[in-house]
Amino acid sequence: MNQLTPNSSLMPNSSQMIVCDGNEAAARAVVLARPDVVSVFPITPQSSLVESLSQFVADGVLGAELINAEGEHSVLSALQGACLAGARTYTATSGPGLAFMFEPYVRTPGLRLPMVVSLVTRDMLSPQCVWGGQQDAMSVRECGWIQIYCEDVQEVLDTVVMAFKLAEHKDVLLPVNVCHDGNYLSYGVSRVEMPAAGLVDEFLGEAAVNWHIALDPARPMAVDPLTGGTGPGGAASFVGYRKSQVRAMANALRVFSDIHAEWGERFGRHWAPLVEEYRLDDADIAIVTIGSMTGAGKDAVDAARDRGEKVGLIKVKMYRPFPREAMVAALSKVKAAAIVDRSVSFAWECGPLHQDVMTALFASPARIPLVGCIGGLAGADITGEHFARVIAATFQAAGGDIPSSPVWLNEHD
Amino acid sequence: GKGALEHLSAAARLHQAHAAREDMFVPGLSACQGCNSELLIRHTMRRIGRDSIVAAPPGCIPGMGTVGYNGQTGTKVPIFHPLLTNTAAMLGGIKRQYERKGRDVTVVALAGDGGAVDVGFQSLSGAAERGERVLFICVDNEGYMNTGMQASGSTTFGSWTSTTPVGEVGRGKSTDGKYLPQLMMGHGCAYVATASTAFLDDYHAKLDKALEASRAGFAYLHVHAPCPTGWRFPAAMTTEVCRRQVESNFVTLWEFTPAGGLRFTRGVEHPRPVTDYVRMIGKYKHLSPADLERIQASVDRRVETLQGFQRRSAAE
Amino acid sequence: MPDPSNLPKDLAPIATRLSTMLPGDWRALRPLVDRAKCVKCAVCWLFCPVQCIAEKPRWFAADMSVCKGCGVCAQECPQNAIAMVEEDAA
Amino acid sequence: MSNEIRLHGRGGQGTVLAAGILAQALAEEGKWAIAIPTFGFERRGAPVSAFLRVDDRPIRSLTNIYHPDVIVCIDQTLGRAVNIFAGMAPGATLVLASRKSPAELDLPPTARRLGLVDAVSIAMELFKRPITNSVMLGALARTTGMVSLESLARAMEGSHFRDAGLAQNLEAIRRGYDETEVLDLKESCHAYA
Repeated sequence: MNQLTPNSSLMPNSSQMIVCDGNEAAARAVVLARPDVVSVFPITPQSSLVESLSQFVADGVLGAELINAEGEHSVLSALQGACLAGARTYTATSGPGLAFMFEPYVRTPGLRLPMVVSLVTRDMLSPQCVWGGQQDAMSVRECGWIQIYCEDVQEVLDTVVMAFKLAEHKDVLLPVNVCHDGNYLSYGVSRVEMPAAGLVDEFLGEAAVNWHIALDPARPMAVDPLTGGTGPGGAASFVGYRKSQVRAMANALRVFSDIHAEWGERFGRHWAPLVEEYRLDDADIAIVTIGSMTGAGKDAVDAARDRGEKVGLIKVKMYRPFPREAMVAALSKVKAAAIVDRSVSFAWECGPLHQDVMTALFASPARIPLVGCIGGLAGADITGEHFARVIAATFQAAGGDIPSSPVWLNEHD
Repeated sequence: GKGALEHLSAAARLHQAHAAREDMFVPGLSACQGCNSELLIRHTMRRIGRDSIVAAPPGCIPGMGTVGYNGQTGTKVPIFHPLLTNTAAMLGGIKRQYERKGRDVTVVALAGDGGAVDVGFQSLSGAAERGERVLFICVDNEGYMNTGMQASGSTTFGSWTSTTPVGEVGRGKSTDGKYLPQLMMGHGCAYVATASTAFLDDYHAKLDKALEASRAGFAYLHVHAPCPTGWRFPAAMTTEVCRRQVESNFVTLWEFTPAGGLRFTRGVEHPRPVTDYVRMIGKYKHLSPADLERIQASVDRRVETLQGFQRRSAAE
Repeated sequence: MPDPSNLPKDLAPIATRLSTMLPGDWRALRPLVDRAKCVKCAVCWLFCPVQCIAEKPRWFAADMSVCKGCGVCAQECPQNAIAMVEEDAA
Repeated sequence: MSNEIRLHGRGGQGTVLAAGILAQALAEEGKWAIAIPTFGFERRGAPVSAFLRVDDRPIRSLTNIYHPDVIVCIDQTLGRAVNIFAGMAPGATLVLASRKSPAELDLPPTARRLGLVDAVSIAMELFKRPITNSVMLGALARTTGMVSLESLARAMEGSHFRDAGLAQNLEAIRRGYDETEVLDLKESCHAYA
């Protein structure tokens, strides 16, 4: 969109209204977070994000070391090195770029490196495709990264800043993916409020280094020596590190909630950290959404309410770790729910979010019927009309007519 | 061996200069008997010293216990396992952050040929292009010797390896190895040089230059490292094999800077026949006279190519 | 300088203890230096892969707790002052 | 008030940029707007479109627009390549770049208002190239009254235009505004279309 010329007004003393797309919002959040090292490689639909970052560096607005790497694999590798030397780091990627990044990607959580990486979500090849969809991010949902999904441009901006605080918290110390949907959020332009730089500085504080594991001649150590095997203590040692990682993931639920509460106090915007409940308290059924489809879903809920139908919505913000208690609490208020996925789980003939909700529901006393819906693949639109069909199918499910396979929302579009 | 006679004074001089320096590795590394890589890294890190960070991608160098396991390490300076694929990029990230903090730290890769020539090449190429201020040392033993002697992109024509075996049909590797030092010269690195552990005075001089060059840009050292275990020759012969590689022009010693171009640091004019070298090595024992002619021809061709670079450099 | 003491120790694997393993027991053959022939040229020190050769007042000798018995020193010695002898021999 | 606008043009003419500047200008006036480009490869010369939704309160739906109230076409030849009127809401407003008279245009019968401007001639005079996006923002302001020239100018100043480029584009907006002919379309108007 209109690339607002970066200038000193980027770092104001008070908050400021600007108009930009989600990619630029993420880049401006990065400016506010003052990372030490940023490494970039462009890929659709992320490119304008790293173009903005590069321009901010060129203009002196972002005082980070910029590494224009020759591919995503090196992007993440350079950031691993920088992290181990004590840097606050950031990058962004998408789809095939994420796939190419996979080897260092799976290693990052085990090294407990607190980096923030935006995923501008895109459907995975093949069919060959350059459009939005969450298949890329969902494909790495079991790698040990924290995953957060945003609803709109403002939430992208606020969440990228908050993600640094989450990643660096001593009870977490894990890498964080902030996901925003390719196309609808990457290029979608809207009005957002930029928090004051000084207030963000107070909020984030000094970059917290994982100084337990570091490469510094002042404190020589071997980083990530071979661990495990069947030698004496090997198994116990490996299990200890894995348990610590799993515990840190669980801690992220609490820590992210605290961070959101603080954000709300300081900046006046109160986002739901784990799941958001919308018009749910007296609802008969709910639709569960994730990402940029949520706004249209809320409008569809309002339209249903206008028709006299008691519909609510549950938006998933934190997806990894999965907020199962919050999800069960929300689902316990309704008689049936639809889960709208923007990707598929090949193993379970449903969406991955659907699979997670099913698993969470196992712990719930009320096993309500679930309707699986899959829409928005490869940039397809999920409109009010689509949500009206979702709602109708969910009322039918509440009445006992539960579809055994997914409802493909864009099947005839 | 009489071959060492010409280096008598060099040995004494290097001993005087380096023996009192601290060995940055523990005495007990589990490299094979006669391991050339162990020799090379001990000399290297003695020279570089404590203010350094070492990356050892998967291969013999971490395999001998430098990085360590289950809480114990073999190295006195910070050391880590990068991936086989990302050593140069990761070192670049480390260096950038130290430069940002205003600290002078030498970051050095002790990589095998796999981490440089094969899957590590993209990362190496990108870091060289960006001029990351790191020292990348490739210890080239022409294959994956740590994991059972599989072939790499650096494995030379005719070599027996466990993935280019000799049988009724197969006659070892059917293509030439990739000559990485020439490719690195094409990147315009601040410094590129080849080296051999039989010529350690030459190596130490190049290491000094590479360290200096790495303050301004990417420095690359390619050390030819015959492997007694994987190549099938007696451990005691390691240094003699290295020497014979150079004396036959199978390995040439040269250095490159963008300003000075390519310069041989040891003459290539009167080589021994390449068979003098090849006959020492078990991995070549199946080769036919025609195979040996092909090896001699490709050795001659490479020398001519490098001489061409040198002539152009001298003319400029 | 950041302080790791407030961080848990189980964050990620690190190694700070130096390995005490010594490979002297790998040897089948050991270098025997003929002190009369040694001229202290340092060639053995230069090429010893484990760098276990130490300078004595009149000669160079290997540290037997470290020497793996590869025989490079004997092969390279310009004076032929080093012989590889069986480890079990007297 | 809610308006759904669709902009049409060709790659290289600044259609998506125009939607962004319009969103910025509307925000300057305290409104809420979202602009979403259609998702394709914006090759120079290929048809491009963008959606803009504007409201007095925050907008939640991040979706495409299928039944626009306002259609803006910044390229006078595009009608040959795509149906720029597809899905048009009844009673819609059209803002078109054209040298033709209203009678020569094949307009949908349910359109109720037309802004017409010879944008290419203005652009050629100002830029020596047929870059019509700024002219058409002026034409949109004149035809619909939904945004002021001052807000458009402020939005333009905040965009990536600088110095001479900025002055030219501000002039383009002003001339687009001044030189747009606005007509209320009656049924009879279409009889001879």
